[in-house]
Amino acid sequence: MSLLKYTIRRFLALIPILFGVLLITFVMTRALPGSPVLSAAGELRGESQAQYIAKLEERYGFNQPVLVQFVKYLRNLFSGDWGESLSVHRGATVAYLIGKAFPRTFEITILSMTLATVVGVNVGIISAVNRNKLKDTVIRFIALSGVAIPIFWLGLLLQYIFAFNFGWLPAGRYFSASLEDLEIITGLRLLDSLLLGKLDYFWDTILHLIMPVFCLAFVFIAGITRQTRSSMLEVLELDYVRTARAKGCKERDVIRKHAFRNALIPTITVVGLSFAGLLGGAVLTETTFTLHGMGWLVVAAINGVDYDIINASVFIMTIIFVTANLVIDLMYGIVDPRIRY
Amino acid sequence: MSHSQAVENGEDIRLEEEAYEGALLTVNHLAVDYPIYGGIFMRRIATVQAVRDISFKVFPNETLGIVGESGCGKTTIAKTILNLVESSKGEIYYKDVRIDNLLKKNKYVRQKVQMVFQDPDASLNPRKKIVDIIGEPLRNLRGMRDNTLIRRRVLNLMLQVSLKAEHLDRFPHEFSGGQKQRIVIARALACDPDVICLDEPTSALDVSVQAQILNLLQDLQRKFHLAFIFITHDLSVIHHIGHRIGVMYLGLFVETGTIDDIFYNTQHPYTRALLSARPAVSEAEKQKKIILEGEIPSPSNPPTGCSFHPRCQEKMLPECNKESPHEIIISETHHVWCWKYN
Amino acid sequence: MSKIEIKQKYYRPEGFENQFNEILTTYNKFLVVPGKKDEELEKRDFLYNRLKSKRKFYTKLNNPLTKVGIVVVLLVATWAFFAPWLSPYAFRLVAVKDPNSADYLPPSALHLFGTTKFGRDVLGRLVWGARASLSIGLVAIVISSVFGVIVGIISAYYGGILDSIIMRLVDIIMAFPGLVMIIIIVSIYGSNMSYIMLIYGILGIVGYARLIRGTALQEKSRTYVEAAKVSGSRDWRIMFTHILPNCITPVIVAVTFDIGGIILSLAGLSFLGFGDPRLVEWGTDINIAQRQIEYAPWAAFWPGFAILLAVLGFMLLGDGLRDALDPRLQEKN
Amino acid sequence: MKNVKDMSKTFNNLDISGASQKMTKNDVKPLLIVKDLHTYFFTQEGIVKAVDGVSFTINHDEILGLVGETGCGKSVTALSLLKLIRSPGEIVSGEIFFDGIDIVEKTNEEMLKLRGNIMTMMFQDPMNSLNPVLKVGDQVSEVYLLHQMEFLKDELQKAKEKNSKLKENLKRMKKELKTCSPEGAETLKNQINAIKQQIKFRITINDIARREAAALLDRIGLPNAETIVNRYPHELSGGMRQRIMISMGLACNAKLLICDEPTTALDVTIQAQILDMIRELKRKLKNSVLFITHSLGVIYELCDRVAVMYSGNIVEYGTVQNIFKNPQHPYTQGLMTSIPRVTRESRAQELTIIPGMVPNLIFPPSGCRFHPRCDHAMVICKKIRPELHEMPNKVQVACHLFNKDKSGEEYRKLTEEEKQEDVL
Repeated sequence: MSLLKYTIRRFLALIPILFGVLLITFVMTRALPGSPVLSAAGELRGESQAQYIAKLEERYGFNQPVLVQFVKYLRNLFSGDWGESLSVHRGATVAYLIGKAFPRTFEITILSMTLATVVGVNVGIISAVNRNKLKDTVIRFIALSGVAIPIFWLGLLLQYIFAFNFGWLPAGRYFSASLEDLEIITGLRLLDSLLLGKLDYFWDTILHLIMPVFCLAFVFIAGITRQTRSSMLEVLELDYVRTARAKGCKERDVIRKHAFRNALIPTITVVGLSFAGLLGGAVLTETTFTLHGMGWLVVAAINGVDYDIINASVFIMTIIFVTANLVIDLMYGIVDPRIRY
Repeated sequence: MSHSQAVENGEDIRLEEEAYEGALLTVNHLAVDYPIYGGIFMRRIATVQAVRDISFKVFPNETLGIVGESGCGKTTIAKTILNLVESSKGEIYYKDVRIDNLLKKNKYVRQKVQMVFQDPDASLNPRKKIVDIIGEPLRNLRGMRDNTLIRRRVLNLMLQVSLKAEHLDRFPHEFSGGQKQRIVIARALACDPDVICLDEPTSALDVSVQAQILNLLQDLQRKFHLAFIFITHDLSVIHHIGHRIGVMYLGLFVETGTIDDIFYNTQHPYTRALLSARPAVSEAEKQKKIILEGEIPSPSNPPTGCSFHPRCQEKMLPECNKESPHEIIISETHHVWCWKYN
Repeated sequence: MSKIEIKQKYYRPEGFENQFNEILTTYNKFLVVPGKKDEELEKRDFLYNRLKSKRKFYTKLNNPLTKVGIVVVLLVATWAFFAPWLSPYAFRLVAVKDPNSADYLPPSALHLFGTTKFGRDVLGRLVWGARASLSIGLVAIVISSVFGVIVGIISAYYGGILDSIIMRLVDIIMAFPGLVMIIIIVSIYGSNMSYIMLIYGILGIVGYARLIRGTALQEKSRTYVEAAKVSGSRDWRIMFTHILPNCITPVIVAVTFDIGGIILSLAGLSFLGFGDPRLVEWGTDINIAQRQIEYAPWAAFWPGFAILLAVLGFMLLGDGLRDALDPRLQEKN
Repeated sequence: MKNVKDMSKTFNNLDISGASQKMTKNDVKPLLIVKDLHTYFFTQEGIVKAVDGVSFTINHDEILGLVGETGCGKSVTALSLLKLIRSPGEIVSGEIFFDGIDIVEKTNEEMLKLRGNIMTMMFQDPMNSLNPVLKVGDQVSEVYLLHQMEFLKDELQKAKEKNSKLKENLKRMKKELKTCSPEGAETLKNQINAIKQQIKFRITINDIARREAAALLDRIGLPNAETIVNRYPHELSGGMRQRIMISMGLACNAKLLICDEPTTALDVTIQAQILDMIRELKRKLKNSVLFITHSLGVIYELCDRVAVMYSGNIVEYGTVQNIFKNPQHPYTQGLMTSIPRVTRESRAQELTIIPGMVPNLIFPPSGCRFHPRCDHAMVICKKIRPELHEMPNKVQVACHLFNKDKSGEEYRKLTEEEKQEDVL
């Protein structure tokens, strides 16, 4: 089957998944205790509050059956209207809020995943080649600690050491309060500041990003290292590696040319899924460093029972996840010619 | 030894049955297709015709050899007889009972038709003890529940295939290839079968072990009047153990006959090539090599006409690549499918 | 050949009867009775075992990292089990409010690791906290592995429409962002300990179902399954006595890893403030102490360290188990 | 045949011509001498004595067969020759001289230059032995890149010169085009287009290597070699893959080709093709082959001499004709009689078998390793390991049966119980 047909088939298979996710999220949000309009009622008390709430519920259609609301929501969703925030940032549209939060998440994700992939793959290979030696044991131990460490705790430790104790780095947020007024071009602060040529903004953002990026990268380096190591070990035992040695290949070439590409396949999965997971928002890291990205947004929305934000962001996270899966499968085909669609 | 005593010792309990003279197993025009799925909606886009049209009979005390190269459908025949694969056409009879879609339900037929698989390593569950492996058919098909009785019967079977008593409680990985194959044979014998399909039982074994197994099989056949369907690609083995042979190519017989017919009165060009390609071990057996060009075509897209014609070195007739050849009867036992003899 | 001749040959193969009786009268009478053993046989077995080295599995586990893992897991389990004896303060004092002490005291002889909010002893909470983490982790893992294995094997064995439906459901649940989903559910049902156990357990089923389905599909195509069919085994028997034991190894490894994973995820949940507030739990401690990190770092440091230790223990153990159980690595050497 | 000519031509510049071959012919020294090789594997269960005192030689222009059952140490012997034994395995003692080079003393760096160049090895399973993610052409050309760099550089230089000449031509023609008449312009344009197609934008050494690889595959008789170099291994059939493995061995025209069961995974007809090909190539190239197999038939058809291995030792060693006509060692005799023969007379006879099974290599039987399965086992067999003795028909046999003086308690026949004493 051709690549195109395969992709189409996979996209068709996505429809029921996305629909299912939307439906489940929608029903679950409606089951959340409390009402988004409660906070909107603000200072009002007693009779007037009840009246006001009823009025709002009437306006947003919350008094209708869930399924009717769902159909209405679906219609709006596909016509581009993602709804508006009721409690997190009252009055703002969901599209605006996500448009503001997503680039931030994206920026951190790109930085930390690049770092994690480069370091993880290389360290994994080193570990596999020196199997069961001291180097390998140390790497394995560090990698396992990376998987086992609570990321928020690591963040707090770093904050305590570098921000409070030494005062070298800012403790949280994206930028210093004085440098907030950056024009938005792409939404990625690092890129924007470079495009505008404002190096002080650029440097400021970098300082703010060092700790969260390191935190995330540390955790993902661990995963990638472990996967690379184990698949590399497996590949190094295979017959064609022996053939390569019999040909007279140097050990370095055996690893780089013959073993590495074959060992890459399981690593792609780990990298891809971590990437997708991060794009959906690193809830814990963003909370620790008070970075207002996707993860922070969705938690705030759940706390504030903000229906539309929850729905939209879960929907986006799901789309990212399934697309990443699809891309991973397509990547397999590029790396491994045996896979044909 | 009385009946009850026999049962106690876990001996064969089939005392009152008559010896059967007719064909134990009859296969008529068997065809097996494997579907290939594809396209956007994963619909059936093609079929692999593993077996296209095969008919044969097996009698007691007899070994029928099915010979062919990999991918010609020989294993599929055995699996279809055992109902591990569904047939798309044709009938299979055990004695006069039609069994091609019955086997799953009928315990009796399962007892009577058994199978030995190619790779003894893979056909033993690595997590089970030998006593449980050989006792499995006894539990399932004979309904035996008493552990002591089962162990006794299993011990009996193991002695039949020259395994020792202390092997009862060991796991398969503790045995050598030959011993594993003996275990598999003992399992097949557990319920006194009439017919055993042997799917390349010796191809995974060394020469000296192969000889042990072949002798064992011959002994067992003599002892229990078994009928064997012996599937192999090794002509010397089938020459030694077989009585009748069918040579297969791409899901069809190209030549059937007795050992004498096939080996010393070869008719079909493919059989001739197969015979000559077999490496000889003495001057007496050495033949002029016929080196066939190319490889076996894919069974999902067999050549038109005689499926052997693209590699045939004797093709002479225009029909060869147009129509598949008819069955030509050379003698009562010797049949060949080739346009040369039309 | 007359029928009588055939019968004679058939039922009394030459030499066999004698051979059989002889063996029966010597030591084999013990063999046919399950569980009994003969002295001479045992001698032979001993010689035999000298060859195959039964200790293989244990020697595989004999790796420094794995040993550390085992020790840590035992340590945490001891804390959890003997918490009332090991904790310097009673549950009431560390769970609610210690009237004799002040908030955020630095480490001292009285409070080895200092105190946290409401004057509660950090060390005491550390010891008691192991209970919550371990019990939630264990219960959840039992739920998810048992049901996951059943669902996965059925799905793999029967295939077809049933498999498609199950796998689509799995896809949907897998596609959800995990932590967000748990937070939403916790918000709906309230953060009760038993609910949290159930949520983790049920969501985990999906992963195990997929894991075991993968290996079961491979095992299903192995010859011994066909051999079992030929031996007349029914479907359920093939699934649970033939296929299951052969694909349980990755589940054992995954269980070890996942206990660690659940403890970690639970800590994250409590850190975000969605944990059970009545529970003494490490994540909650960090949540409480994070605002005081600048002034009382010990209050956040120790619970985090405990999480790291417990999770790392399970991960090290899982890693060691995987090396020891992985057949691909085992066949080499 | 055109192919033959081509081959000898190209191999001339690879320094293996008929002339140099003749010179070595006069030299009676064998190509490979293996003396008392011991290769052990130090595993957790114990020391696996996979190869325990193996000696043999391979002459120039000869095929030596190494035959034995599974686990008798054939493959380990072959891997030892290339020093490809990996941890926990180790060559414990012994000497390997290849063309005067002491292999055992060589460091790994030095071995890199020998492997794939003057001695090469092909493995049993061609599916797993070829890298699935690299194109066939890349895998074959890698051998050139590793060992024939000088040759490739020369070729590259030539190709570049040709390219620049073509470019000059093109420039000249373009100039002419401006001045010439309309009729002539038409033909000139065609010529220019033709040249344009020949000019390569950039020629790298990889291109040259790939071109050589395609040429090699073509010589070996693979149809459509040009397209096959751009295929992946999984797209080829088993026979083709095995041919590609052979071609990798021939790329540098190695003096010694070690074939580790190359036909075991193949069908009989394909096996016949491959054997035919090895025979042909050997005839043309006059290199030596160490052919490892468990099939006596293949040995008989292909080899000049044969060494029969049993449990890490060579038990019989001599020319194929002599050994197959008159096997001396009880094990070889047993092997010979356990093969079913295809003759009318042999059908009626039952196969004589070797009882028992191959011993465990961690605790091998004392003395002669075959004694527990041997019909002629004597007391001495249990105590002393027999050395290879030259027999009257030039066959070397390791067996106490052929000792001159066979009197005394030492030569009493063993009973069954005594034989099985230390066997588990």
